[in-house]
Amino acid sequence: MIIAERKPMEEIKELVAPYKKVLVAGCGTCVTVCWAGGEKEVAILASQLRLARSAKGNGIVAIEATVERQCEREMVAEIKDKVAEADAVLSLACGSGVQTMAEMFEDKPVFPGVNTVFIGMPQGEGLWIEMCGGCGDCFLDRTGGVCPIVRCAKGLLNGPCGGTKRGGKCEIDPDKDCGWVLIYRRLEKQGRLDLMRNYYAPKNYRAVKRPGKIQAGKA
Amino acid sequence: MENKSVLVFGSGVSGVASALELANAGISVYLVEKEAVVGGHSASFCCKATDVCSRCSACVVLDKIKEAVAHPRIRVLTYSTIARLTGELGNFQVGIVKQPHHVDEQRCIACGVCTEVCPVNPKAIHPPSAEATPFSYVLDEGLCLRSKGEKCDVCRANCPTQAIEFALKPKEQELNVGAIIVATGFDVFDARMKGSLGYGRYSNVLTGLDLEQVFTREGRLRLGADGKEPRNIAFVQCVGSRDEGHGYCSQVCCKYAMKLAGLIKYQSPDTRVTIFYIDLQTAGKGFAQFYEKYKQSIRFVRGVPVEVLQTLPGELEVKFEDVSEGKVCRDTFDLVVLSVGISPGRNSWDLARILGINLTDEGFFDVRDSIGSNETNVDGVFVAGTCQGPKDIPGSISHGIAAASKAMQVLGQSASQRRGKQGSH
Amino acid sequence: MAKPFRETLKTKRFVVTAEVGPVKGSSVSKAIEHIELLKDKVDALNVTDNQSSVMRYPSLGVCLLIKEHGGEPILQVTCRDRNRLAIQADLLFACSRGVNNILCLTGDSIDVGDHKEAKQVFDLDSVQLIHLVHTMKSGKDMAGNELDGGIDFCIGTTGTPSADPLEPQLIKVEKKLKAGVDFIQTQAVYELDDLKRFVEFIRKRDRKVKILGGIVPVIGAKMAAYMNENVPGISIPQRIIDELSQAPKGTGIAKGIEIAARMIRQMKEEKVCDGVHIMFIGREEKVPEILGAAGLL
Amino acid sequence: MDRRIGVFLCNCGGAIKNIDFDIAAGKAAALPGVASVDLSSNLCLEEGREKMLSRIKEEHIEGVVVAACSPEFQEHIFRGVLKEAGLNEHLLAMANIREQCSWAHEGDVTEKAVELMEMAVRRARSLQPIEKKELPVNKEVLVVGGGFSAINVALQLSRIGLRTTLLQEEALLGIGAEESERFCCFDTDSMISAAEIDENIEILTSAQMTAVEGKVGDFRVVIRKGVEEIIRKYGAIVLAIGCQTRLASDFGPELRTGGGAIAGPNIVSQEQFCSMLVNPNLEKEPRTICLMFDFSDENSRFAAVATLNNALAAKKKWGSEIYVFYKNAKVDGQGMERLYREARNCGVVFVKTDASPRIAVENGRVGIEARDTFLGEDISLACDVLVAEELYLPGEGTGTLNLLLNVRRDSRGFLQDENVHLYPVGSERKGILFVGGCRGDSGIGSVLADISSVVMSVHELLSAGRIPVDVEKVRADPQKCVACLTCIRVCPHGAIHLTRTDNSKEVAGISDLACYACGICAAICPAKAIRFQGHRDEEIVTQLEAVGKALNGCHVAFCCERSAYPAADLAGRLRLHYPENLRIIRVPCAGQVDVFHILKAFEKGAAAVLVMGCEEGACHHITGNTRAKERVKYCDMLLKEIRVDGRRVAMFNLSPNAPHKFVGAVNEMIKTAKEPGR
Repeated sequence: MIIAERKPMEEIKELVAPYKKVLVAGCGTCVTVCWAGGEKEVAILASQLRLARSAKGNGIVAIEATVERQCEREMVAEIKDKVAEADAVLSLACGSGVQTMAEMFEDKPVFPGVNTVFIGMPQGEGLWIEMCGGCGDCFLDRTGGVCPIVRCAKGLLNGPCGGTKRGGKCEIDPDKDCGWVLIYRRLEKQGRLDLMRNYYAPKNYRAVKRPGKIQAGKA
Repeated sequence: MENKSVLVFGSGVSGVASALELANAGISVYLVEKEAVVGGHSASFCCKATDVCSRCSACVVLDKIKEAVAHPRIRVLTYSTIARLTGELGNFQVGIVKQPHHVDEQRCIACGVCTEVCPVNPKAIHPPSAEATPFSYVLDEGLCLRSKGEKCDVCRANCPTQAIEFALKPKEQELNVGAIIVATGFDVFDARMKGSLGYGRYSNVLTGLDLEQVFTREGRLRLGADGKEPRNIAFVQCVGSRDEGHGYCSQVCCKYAMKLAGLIKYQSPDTRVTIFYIDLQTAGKGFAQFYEKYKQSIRFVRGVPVEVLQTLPGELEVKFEDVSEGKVCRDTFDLVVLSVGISPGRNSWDLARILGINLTDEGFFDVRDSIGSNETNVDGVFVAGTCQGPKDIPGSISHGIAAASKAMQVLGQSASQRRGKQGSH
Repeated sequence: MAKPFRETLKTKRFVVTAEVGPVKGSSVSKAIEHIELLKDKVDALNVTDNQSSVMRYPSLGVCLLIKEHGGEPILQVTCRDRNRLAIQADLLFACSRGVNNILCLTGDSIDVGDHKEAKQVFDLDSVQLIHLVHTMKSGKDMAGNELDGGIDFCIGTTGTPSADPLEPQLIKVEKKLKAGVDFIQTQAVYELDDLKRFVEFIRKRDRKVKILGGIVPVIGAKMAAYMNENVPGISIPQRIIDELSQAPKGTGIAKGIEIAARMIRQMKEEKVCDGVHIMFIGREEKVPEILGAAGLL
Repeated sequence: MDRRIGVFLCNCGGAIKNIDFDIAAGKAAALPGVASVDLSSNLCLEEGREKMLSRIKEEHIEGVVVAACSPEFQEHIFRGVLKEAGLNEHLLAMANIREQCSWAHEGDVTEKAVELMEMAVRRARSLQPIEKKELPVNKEVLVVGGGFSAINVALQLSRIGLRTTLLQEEALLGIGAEESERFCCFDTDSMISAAEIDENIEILTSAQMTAVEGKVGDFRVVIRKGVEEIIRKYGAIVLAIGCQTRLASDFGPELRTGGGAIAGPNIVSQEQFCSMLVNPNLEKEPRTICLMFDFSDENSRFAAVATLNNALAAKKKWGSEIYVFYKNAKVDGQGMERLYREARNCGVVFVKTDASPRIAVENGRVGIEARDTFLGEDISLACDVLVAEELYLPGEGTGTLNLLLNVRRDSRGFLQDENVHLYPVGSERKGILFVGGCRGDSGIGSVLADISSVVMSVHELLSAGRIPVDVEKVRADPQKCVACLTCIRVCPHGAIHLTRTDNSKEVAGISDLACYACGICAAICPAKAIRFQGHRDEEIVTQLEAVGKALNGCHVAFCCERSAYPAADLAGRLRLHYPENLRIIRVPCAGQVDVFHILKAFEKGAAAVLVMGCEEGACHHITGNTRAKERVKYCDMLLKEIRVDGRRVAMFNLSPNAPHKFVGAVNEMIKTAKEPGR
């Protein structure tokens, strides 16, 4: 799932500063699940904008709408009337949602209200961790299903750096697990530590040629 | 028709707990209370939370009372006592005497008109305490002009709901019930009996219960007309517990004293608090953390004071033997709180006679089988709460529920047995 | 001229290297001062590569200065700032200018440095880097193209005896050994037992590789606590922090030096390892004091 | 929808003098949707209610507003009137114009009363009916444990006709029962055999629970017995796994051999001492015995009970010289002081000492040194047997069980959170109950009461075979639910599970049986998919629309109905005054207050918003108040980042009997908050 987090308020305020009517557009899929851009966040942000602007004597009409998937043209089309009403759109969807919106309403300024941060998994209530970097060359078969590319702070392929501390925490953040310790423990549990002893040659970092594009095989 | 209703005598927290459980289980309950209000002692206890709940359970009592009085299967009879008992398990006839009182709690809407129009001062008719349930006005006969032979009728005439009545006699009624739960609670030990501790002589010697009420009334430890806050306080444990006349620990005093002390320290951290004790009772769920938190900021002295004397106005000298130091010491305080214990109810003896149940040497109701059970020597008569022995609020609630459980079980059995008997005839 | 480090490693002597941290700026006089001070007192000077992810004068630049002043440089190469193209190019250059020793490192994370928003590269990791050096030695680049003139380095790498947990770290060290290294210098060691365990592990797998114990003197209890929190790969035991905090005010440096010297002496006397590597960045001028106290002058 | 609203105003016998009821009635009549306004002076009395009933019928009223005293007291009565009139009882909104208006302020408060009525009218217009229904429940009970409390619960449940399964990990029933036998004179053997022949009791030994799904009335339990896996269904689960004892850590390793056993015959555990006491073939009776308690754990009653009983028994049996070392005599249990006195009278010597005694084994005897607090002297003696201090700890399986069942433990690791509202035997999940030593060592008297409490609770839940519920009072709209699992993770009562809709989409399913209607889930749902009838966004926002219209600036307090709301009522009764421009919105739990509701209040002109819930650690929904606190903190951050200076949001914790705290909090907030521009 795609994880995002709301942009700093200062930035958002500046983005919409010139506009009187702004559509705050949420997305009902990934960003709802990660508490960044679902209907609740739309309501909160819209409310905040109204409060901020009325305090400045520069009222704003914040229209609220949430579509099921903002990266689908057909679904975005459902709110086209609300878009038409607005001077600008503040999208709380991931980057692809924002771009879908922008592409469909070319004459409207569409701004991102969130930063799309990673592909991740919930680790508890309100807590998500990065799981996948979309590198196009999956390595998980060799690491017991723990991705060293994103779960190691340095993306190392041949084992941990020297910074592992406090029973397996990363050198950059005592709250984060060292990815390679996770890999070690998983492989140890499975009796497959040999995989970790193998040498892995430098990775193909160009497995996805930017801009990425794939065509599914015809059914 | 089987008689499935149960009479619960005493509406303190254990009685209320019994009544609620029975009612929730589909059994009709008469909740009989000799006083004007439901709830007993614990209904007037203050909240002792500091930055966190100190688990005194005072709020639980209010919850239960609220639920009970609103329960469709519970009939509350205030000002009432048991006068007679005949019959047997499954079919008791209980004679209830309702003492005359002048404000009908069913009709009083607490509008306050009566107090407004009452010509005497202080007013002879006044609101009950704020947390009272039912919230019905109270006429103080001693102050009322009618007690002086005058024919005042102002409040009755002005009452918008005709709730006031003067010419009242005790009313007697007979209730037919299947079982009886006695939950008459305790009396607070009368601290005047320990004359040397100065209670009743000095205005700044209070009991723990007095202190509870100060907090309930004021929200803070404010004393006297000027609302002064004491700065140096002593708590004296085991007043009316674990002594010659009381061969038991009251179980609640160490905890309420420490919790009140904690509350005082929380509200005014500079106030000094000393607790004089014999043995600290710190066992019990949820208390360990509290004790850990306050054991540094409260001064604990092993040894119970023998004498409290006023040296200067407002200043009390406490003479005690500090056991750990092995010497007699004196210290001065501006407030001494006596942690009075739980004594058997004054009326227990009479009630025991009426119901035919036994008392222990200490004067609590005796039970069969084992420590802490509910069954008395009379089938179908159960005891709940502190009338059986000292208990804290959760303990009283649990004991009350247990009594309900036992009553329900025997009612079910006696009904099926009777059915069985009828079948064999 | 200094003895080539590779030759030094072949002797049975207790090897001593010291770290030289490049300056922030283009003025190299201070670096030259340090080089002059140390070049004859130690077997090689080890030059950090944007150490702690703080941008500085390049490692390669200082290595050339060392060469110019008659010292023996060890070029540190991290994987953090350069992709495989840049690293290969640098190696060619270093080799052509007579820098013959290389220390292959992963590199600290960007997050600990002074350019926290920079893109960190890590196109290669340290094991791959060692393999790369061997590949280029054979006359080919990574893509398999022929080189007009290959490279030859005495190769070193690092290991962390105090990593917690240690096992994954040891697996990595094993991979480095397999890739082929001439020496291993450890991260700062404060517990001799940690080092012994580490050396024993290596010796079981490689009898020839030289092991240099890492020495980072700590000069105060506060600094120790700070390092424990913030410096990757370092964990200073409470025992040493206590010792430091008991030192009278103003004697912190002396105490730190004393502790470091004691450690070195122990390593040497108990033959725990083949030498030491002293990292006293920012206080390079104090290194001779340590050497003196440790009896290495 | 235009619902005909009937407004019933009551002047409480004419005693509410600071409201002009004619003006109030007139303004109420002009409110949209209001079909009739009636003024009464005794609405809560029978005659008042009868009049209300006939007016509802006459005027074809579809929603009712009562503006009178606090809903805390009379709401259920008025709901009854609606029911009698054939209306859904939930279509009632109350305006508390007595306790929280007339009595709380001085001077004329007509304007405020009108505003409170408008809030209520708006709410009444948007309320939706809630149906009642009875849901069937499984009547069988699973009792986990095979000791004294477990067997007793099973026997008592059998007596009221409920079938139980006794599930025990040990191979034999009654292990752990000796524990109680040791302190009291229960006949455990007959108890066990009674259980064995009871046809309502199924006994599964050497078995353990490995998975639990479902909710009260319908738990699905996976039991493993050997290699066999049994799947069973139960209506309720009772945990009675007891506690375990360990020697205090003071008994250092030099005195212990492997596995915690004691070196030599000199130092024994209470259990070993017990078997010495009952051993008819004991080689040599110990002449001097020392026992100790209350050093390593000062929170244990069981330790005191065991020590005193055993000391007394040994004195009586062998006449030995007996010394008991202790810090504080834990006598706050039934019969404990008597036991303590009896032991003393029999000649057991009690040595009170503040520090743990020093112990050394020499020449086959145990030496003990301690400072006697009373004598002020160091004493030193040697004994034949030392009974080591024991600690009472959570039973072995506690950690697994609490995870398996999704219930909390207390700060010492025993089952059951320390929240007083769960006492005596409840958990935060309906249908899961705790009894006996697994709750903590409370003493045998209370264990007995707790056993009966459990039986009563189970009876109330299951005996009827069905439980009345409010149908879908809280419901996740399957169309809007994105199955993010947030609600499932936050529900303090374990009432929400993933379920499949008819078209097989996975969504959150809220069990009407297990739900306590606290609203914590509704407040956090990122998709706004959870609708909590009576507290939906619409119902709250519409009330906020009316706030502060008549007055110059206002403040909103979201008050938990379990604490702050009754505290506000009490403040009214005590005539403790606070500013008139406070508007109270009654919520079921502080955890129901949504960030969005708070922001909305500010949008509608509030300068201060107070969220008021129970004291920390005393939330009826366990985490509601701490969540509220977090949310308020978040909200404060949201306000700060848009720099609307002066407006303030804060969380307050108080109990229902803390009116002074309520007034203090309100005054403090209102003093410091100001709306910009006013």
